[in-house]
Amino acid sequence: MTLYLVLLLPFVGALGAGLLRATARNVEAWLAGAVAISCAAILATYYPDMLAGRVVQVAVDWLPQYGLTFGLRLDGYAWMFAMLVTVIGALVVVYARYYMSPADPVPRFFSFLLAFMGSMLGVVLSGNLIQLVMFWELTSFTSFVLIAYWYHRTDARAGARMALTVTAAGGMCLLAGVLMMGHIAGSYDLDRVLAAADTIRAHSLYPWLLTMVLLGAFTKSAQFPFHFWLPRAMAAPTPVSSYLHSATMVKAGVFLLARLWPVLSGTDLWFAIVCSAGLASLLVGAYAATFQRDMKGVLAYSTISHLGLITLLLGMNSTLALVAAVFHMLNHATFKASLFMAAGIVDHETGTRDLKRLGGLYHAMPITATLAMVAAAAMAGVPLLNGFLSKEMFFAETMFAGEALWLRILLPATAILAGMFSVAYSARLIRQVFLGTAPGELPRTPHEPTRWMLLPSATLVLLCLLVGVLPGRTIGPVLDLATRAILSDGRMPVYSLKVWHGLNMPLLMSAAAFIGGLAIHAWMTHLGHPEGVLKPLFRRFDGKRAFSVLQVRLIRGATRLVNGISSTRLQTQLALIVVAVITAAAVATLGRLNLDLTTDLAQIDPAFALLWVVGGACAIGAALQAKFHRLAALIMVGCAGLVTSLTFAWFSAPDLALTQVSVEVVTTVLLLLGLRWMPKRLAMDLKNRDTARARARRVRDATLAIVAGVGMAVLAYVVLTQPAGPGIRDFIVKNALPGGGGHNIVNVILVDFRGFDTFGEITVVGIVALTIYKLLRRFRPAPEVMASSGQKRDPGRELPDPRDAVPKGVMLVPAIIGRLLLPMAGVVSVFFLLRGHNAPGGGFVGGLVMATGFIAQYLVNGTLWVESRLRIHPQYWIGGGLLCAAGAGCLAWFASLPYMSAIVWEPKLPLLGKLHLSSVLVFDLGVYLLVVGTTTLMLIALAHQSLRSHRRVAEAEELTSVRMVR
Amino acid sequence: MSTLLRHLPVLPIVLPLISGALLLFLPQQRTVLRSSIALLSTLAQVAIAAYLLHRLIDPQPGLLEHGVEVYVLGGWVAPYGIVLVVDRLSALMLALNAAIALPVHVYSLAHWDRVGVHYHSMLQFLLMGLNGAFLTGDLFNLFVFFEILLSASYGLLLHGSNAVRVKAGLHYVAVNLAGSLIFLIGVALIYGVAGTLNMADLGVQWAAMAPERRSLFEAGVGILGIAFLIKAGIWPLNFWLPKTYTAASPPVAAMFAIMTKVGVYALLRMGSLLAIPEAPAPFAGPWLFYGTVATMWFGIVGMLAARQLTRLVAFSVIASSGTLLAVIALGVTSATAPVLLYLIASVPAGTAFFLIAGMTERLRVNSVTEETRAPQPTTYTAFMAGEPHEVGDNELDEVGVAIPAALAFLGMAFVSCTLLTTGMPPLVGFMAKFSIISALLGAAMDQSSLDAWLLIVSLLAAGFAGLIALTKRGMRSFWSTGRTTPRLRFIEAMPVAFLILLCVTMTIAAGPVMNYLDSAAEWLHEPNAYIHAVLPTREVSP
Amino acid sequence: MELIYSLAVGIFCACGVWLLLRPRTFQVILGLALLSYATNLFIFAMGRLTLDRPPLIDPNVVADASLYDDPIPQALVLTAIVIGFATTALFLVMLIASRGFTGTDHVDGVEKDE
Amino acid sequence: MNTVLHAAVWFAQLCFALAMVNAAIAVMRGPTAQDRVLALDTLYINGMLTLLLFGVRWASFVHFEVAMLIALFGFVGSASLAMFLYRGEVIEP
Amino acid sequence: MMPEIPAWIALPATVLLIVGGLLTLVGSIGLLRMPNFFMRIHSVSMGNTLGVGCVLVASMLIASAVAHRPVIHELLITLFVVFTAPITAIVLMQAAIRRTKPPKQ
Amino acid sequence: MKRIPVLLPLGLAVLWLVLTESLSWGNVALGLVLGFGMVLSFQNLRPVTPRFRRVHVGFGLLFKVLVDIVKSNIAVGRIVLGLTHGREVRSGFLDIPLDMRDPHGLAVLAMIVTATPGTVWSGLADDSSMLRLHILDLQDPEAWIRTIKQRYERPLLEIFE
Ligand code: NA
Ligand code: NA
Repeated sequence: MTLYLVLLLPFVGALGAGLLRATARNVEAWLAGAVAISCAAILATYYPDMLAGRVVQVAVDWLPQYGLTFGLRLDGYAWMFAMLVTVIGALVVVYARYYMSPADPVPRFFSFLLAFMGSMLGVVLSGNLIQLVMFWELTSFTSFVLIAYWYHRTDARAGARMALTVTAAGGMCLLAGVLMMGHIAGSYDLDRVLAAADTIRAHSLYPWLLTMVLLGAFTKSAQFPFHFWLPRAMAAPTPVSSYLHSATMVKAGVFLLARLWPVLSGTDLWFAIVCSAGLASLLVGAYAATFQRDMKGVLAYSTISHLGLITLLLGMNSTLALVAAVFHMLNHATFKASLFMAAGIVDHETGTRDLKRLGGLYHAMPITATLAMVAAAAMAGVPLLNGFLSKEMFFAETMFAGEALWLRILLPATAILAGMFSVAYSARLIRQVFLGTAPGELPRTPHEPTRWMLLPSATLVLLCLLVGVLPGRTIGPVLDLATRAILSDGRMPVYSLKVWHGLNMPLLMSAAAFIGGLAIHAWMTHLGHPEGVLKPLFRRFDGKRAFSVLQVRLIRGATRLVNGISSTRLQTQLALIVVAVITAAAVATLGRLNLDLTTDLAQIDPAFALLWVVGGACAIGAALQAKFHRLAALIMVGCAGLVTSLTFAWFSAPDLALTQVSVEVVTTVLLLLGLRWMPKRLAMDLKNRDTARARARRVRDATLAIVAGVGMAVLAYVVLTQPAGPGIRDFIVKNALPGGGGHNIVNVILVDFRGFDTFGEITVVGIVALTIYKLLRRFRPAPEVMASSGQKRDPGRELPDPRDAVPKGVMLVPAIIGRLLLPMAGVVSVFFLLRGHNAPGGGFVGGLVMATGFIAQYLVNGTLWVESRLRIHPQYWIGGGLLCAAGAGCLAWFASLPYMSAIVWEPKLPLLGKLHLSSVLVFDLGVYLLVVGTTTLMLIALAHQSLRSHRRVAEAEELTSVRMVR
Repeated sequence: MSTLLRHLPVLPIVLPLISGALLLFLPQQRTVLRSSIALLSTLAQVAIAAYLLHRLIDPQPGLLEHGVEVYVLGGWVAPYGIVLVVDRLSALMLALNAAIALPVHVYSLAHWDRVGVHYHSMLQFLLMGLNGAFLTGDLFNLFVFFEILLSASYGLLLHGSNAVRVKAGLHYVAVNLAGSLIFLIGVALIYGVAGTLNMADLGVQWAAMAPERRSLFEAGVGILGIAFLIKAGIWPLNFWLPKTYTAASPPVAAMFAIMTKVGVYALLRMGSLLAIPEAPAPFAGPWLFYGTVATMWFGIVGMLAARQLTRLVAFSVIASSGTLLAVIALGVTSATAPVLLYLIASVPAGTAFFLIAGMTERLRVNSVTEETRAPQPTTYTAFMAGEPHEVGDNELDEVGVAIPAALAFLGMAFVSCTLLTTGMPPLVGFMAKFSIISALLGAAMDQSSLDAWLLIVSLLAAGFAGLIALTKRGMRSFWSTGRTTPRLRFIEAMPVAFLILLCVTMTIAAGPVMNYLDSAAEWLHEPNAYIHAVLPTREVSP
Repeated sequence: MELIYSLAVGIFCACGVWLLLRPRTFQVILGLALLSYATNLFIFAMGRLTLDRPPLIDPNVVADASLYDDPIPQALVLTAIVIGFATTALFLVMLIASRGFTGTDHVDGVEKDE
Repeated sequence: MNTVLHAAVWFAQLCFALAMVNAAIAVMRGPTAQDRVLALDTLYINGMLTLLLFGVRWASFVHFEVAMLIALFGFVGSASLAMFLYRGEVIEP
Repeated sequence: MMPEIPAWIALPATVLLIVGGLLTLVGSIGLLRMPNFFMRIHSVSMGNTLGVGCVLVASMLIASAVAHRPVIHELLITLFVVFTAPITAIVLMQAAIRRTKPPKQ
Repeated sequence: MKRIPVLLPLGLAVLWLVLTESLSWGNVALGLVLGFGMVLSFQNLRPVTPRFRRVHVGFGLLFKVLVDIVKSNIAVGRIVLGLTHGREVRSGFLDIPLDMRDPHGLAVLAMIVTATPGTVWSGLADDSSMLRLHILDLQDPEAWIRTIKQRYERPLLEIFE
């Protein structure tokens, strides 16, 4: 279980570091360092297990249904990599403590660094491939925030984003590949996948999954053609570069290739893809590194090149090459991290990393220079340093990689060429920075940094030396256990780690590379370090540029696409909805319905036909007039509503007719109240009416309308001429009186069988009324409408004084009669409310009648007059109605019945006889109250706008003038 | 207490109604009292939903016969009356609703509840509508609850009305009114053919329906499906969605994150009940699948094109709807549980994202344009009880403690939401996406279904595109130079933290969560138990 | 009668759809009104058409479904009418508010060519 | 006797239907807005009469309430239209 | 379905229905035939008054015969029509006057 | 101190009884409660209440109005159908000076005028001293003025003032 600590500590540390104060630089560093060293120490305790070839595994179920466990799996290879991550991590922490400026917010830095360390350890130690992918993506995110640490810099932001985009995309591909692999293997468990290697290679999807996995690995390891993000990531603080972009994160790709080597390698496809990518990266990286001006640029490209070398080795399908690859992973980590640290020191001390501005630093900082020289030598492959050993193994492998002749020539030749460039850029780096003299003033006067800053670099250089001189004693066992862990038993190759193998072909190749490299360097010095001659060619295939162009195009294209496939027009949206509905209905019914029109014609009642001549004419008239003659259209819609309610009455639905009529009246008033605020529209402004587009749109809409109408008519007719099935109506009809206690079945349904619908329906009405009120409170009428209020139309007319008992003149008689109507409406409304259960009526109609009574008062008396004499608090009516209805439902609880069960109470009173009280009546009362409240609220709040305009005429005129000025 | 327990299923509907109605009696000036009542109601809903969910995690045999609890409203058994049905899916949706309602509610207490009147009532009514839509077992009653939640959403959308909100609101209302009419036509046609409205009974009737009536029924179901799809935001019926969500005030938009999922829920429920072997469910079909994949892509492309964080999140809501529907439409049974996980991961993420967007908007220098400025409210003293003036969108009162690490918190929250929305590791969004793809791979590889491959590719691409879009937007919000240090109140930060913690919890407890979802999915694909529980008196065809 | 009734539904629906697709807010609201009439008539039609059989129980006659018009669609229509009324009111207020804010009665809040 | 009565009902119904057609034509034709309002009012009255006829025709008086409601509040629609024409406001301040 | 109505009720009812129908029809014809609004409003009130009255009396007769008791609630309709008709008529007339002759300055 | 109205509540109670068609004690009580309840709750909206003096005059008036309605219906019907024997119909406005000031009396006059086809109420002076009617067949203005004043205004004055 202690193994979990290795993973847990960095994340806990990250959290702790994040919470510390911004000035706590030392505490932060101590914390981070302690975490790294503790992890390394814990790992070290497993060394005996590793030597014995044991695999330490811990796992808990996470999403067992989908084969996801959270587990750690420590074998030799993972151990080696984890040690690399933690040890270099510790060194980087020490280095960073002195590198970071006091102005930098260090908590963020160390927090992210530790989180990255944890993620990287997660990748390395995952025993489940899905879990591995999770940590893989986490390294992308943590590296993203680390690169963008100085986010105020444009290059940092852009570099971070590019890195994230490329590596996260790779991660997606990796996920896809891993999923396929897991599906074939039947598990995502690494051991099971390794065991199913043959099945996977034989599966028809192998090319696909291989491609996906390789995309993941290549993007992470910055392999050609995805290498471009790495140089841009150099905008990160140097400790980050030295840790992530040389030693650890970029290694994740090659780590994975080696990890899955037994599963995926061994095929021609593997050889072709991996070797080409490796070879291309090797050459491109080495060549580009030679012509960089930035120190970190040189290192970045050289990293690409060295990772290419590792990839190439992994692609060779040979176990010996695998050993060389693993060996070079370690070697590259040590010398490259050390070189980055040196670059950081130079930058830190001089204020620049530009090779053209630097020079002669050996005098100012001899220790730094020495360390850098040794590390660079290791990078160039100078004997007695670790780089030499692995490179020699590489040269040896190139000769036996392929059977084909061209391969046996091409590979060694390219290896030598790459080796030459490698020597050249190493030499150039040292020479340009530390030797000679500086061409001009440096931003800062350089001197040796503190010992603590040199210590990490020195440690790494020491390691280079030790390994280079005594490979068998130092790195030998580790390399052995790591490779053994990768390969299954019995495939372990025979190799020897010695400095001197005798005068053989690899040594000659090394020598050739060395001499060639120095020659290139000399030639370049002679030319004054030109830009790469191949640079124009490169620009063509420049991934970096392609990336940014792609990104811009992507956004632009997306915007264009979204605008193209969506619309801001309501009409388009509604037309699409209509089309969708028509299509849905047509798909189901076309050719499957039988229409029989003949039987019906005989029984047509001429009066009904005439009624619908009226209805149809009014509807069509409304459709044609709604634009220019709104009032006429409104009247016609009112007629259509009347015809509808007569139709309901005709076909045995008195309740519907009643409701429709009362709603119709209120709706007419409502729409009229709104009409006042609409702009005047004259038939003359026809400017766009007859353009071709407008005509086409009208044709389209007319077609849609006709198709929809015909469709609906057909559906209605087919249903009408089919006999009704039994359904639930029998039960309802039979139980309405005995069970529901009412003669009016519709009302029994409304308040009892389906009372919950009514309950919801009144809530809707209440909500809408409150919404209308909300909206009207903030109403802003258009200025010109304000100006054209009724008062303006009738100059000289004074508004009636609210204190007058009766209005003068014309409105006298309407007022007198109208006022009498209110108590009458009250009585009629109670009548409807109380009888609803047994005859047409009910709370809704009753409420509407009462509300219409109120509205009639406003109509004949004016707002001010009514409100000076009567306070209606509609929200109390609404609230009361809702509570009443809800409470009626709750009454059933006291009788231990479900909500909304009807409860009847029949007390006997003297004189009056038996009273019939029922929770249903209370419910209907709630409906009544609510309808009164909502209807008055809607209409009166709307009517109040005239009051507002009346009050604010002056304000509006001012506003108009302001608008005109603008 | 035992009485209340027996009536538990109806409480998520009645409770918010009663509290919302009670609030109408309290003057707007009693801010504290009003907020307390509303908050109590929301908390109670959380408790009820949690209890209902808890009961179904491991149902005791006595209490819930088949893991389905039926509440017979008014004592009229189905199919004659309306019943509420608590099964694993509806309990899950209830809990999800409560889980986002609480943080949204708390968030709005900081400022937004005073931007217009009747905010708390509206929110309670919205919750009532949502809860009802998830609970009801009756098709027409579903319509009614849709109307409740829609009308409450109109009110909330127009909360603190200004030109932008009114303009967007007009389209939103128009589209939804059309949608409601379509819903009605569909329900009517279904009733006209089947003679019943209970959803379980419809399943029974559909299974036994005479062939000559099938086409009409299918037409009804198809029309109904369009209504659901409009709500779910399927392309090309969703052009209203981005502008609506962008215009709404942040807590309202946050609440809207679940509204599209109501449409998805309805489709899932109806699809489950109407899926019989004799005839293919009318909801399924290749056109639906391609439409939903198009929706996914529309959402993705929209995310890339969006210039505003809220708009981007709105498109991500579309993408998530598309994802859900696409997986459902593909009809891979084993993917149902994962897609439910995706649902419960994406909704809190969307909610949190809208809340964060509300806070990051403040990072930018406040620019009040004519469009976004609200006119001065009037009071109707003569006719309404007196109400105080509302505060504007941008009038933050400076009372309250600004937390120091505001930017860091917002950044972390943003990253978490990005991970959740895009399905990147390590949060539950990834687990959902991974398990969906894992299930789809089965279909893709074993049945060599091209559609499944298409969906897998779309899912991966969606995550990636979302990442690109969100990184761009996040960098602009957090790493731009022209921003002010935000004032962030604890009461605003807490809800976001709660939502993210919820997702983290789900991530850690993915196994148990998936167990629950697995059983929910199993019940969904085996609707006979549901039908048996709802219709004790009816014979169910085997 | 069924034929006339169906035609009626169709005409209302067609006029409603036509108006719904028009660019002016007032046209749209009238379209919605006509469409809701069409919808209500359509729902009502699902109970089939009967003359002189209002669903009011005569206690002297044994209750039998064939004696009465199907009451369920009637109840549904009632709910639909009420909700339709409320939403029409809301849409009306929305459109005058939109007109107030934008200065135009175009549904998109800006004058576009139609 | 019922036959005669039925014929009368049928005749009256036709008359009212024709009257409604006339009113509808007037609504369409106008020419002025007040003409349309007047026609709407007529239509309402004729509708009310038709409803009363249903009562006679089927000897069932369930439609009486609808007719009564039209009688009581049918005027509100046309009156508010008239107010709108008269003052430009349906409800004055 | 209608039970058998005694002739002494059916006969007057028949006459009233025919007269009422004709009056209303004639009134509505006036709506189309009269040359201006001020004349149309008179013709329409034919249906509003005597037309309604005839049908109401007929309805009362039949209802009373069917229910075997005097049914008088049709009187309420008369009451309401008489009450409310002036409101519309007065306001509409004012509107017409204003809209026909522009008000003098 | 306002006096409690009696007549209107009673009238409303009657309205209730006619509506419900039941004369049980309970219903009568309910009708009375409703009548008084409604009138009292909306009392403020009816600041002017009528004072009835000689109600019985009303019956005579009612009879006269009924006769006039039938007569004028016939007259207007002829005009509509063009059965005027070639006589040209001249319609026009007619101003009638009024003695009645009581608003309720004027309201009843308006009802009568509206109920009889051929006359429409077209205006009232601010001080109610002059009534303007529109008359369909304005042959003899003096006769019209006489009819209105004698047949209708006088009985109304008797009832209301
Ligand atoms: Na029917
Ligand atoms: Na008259």
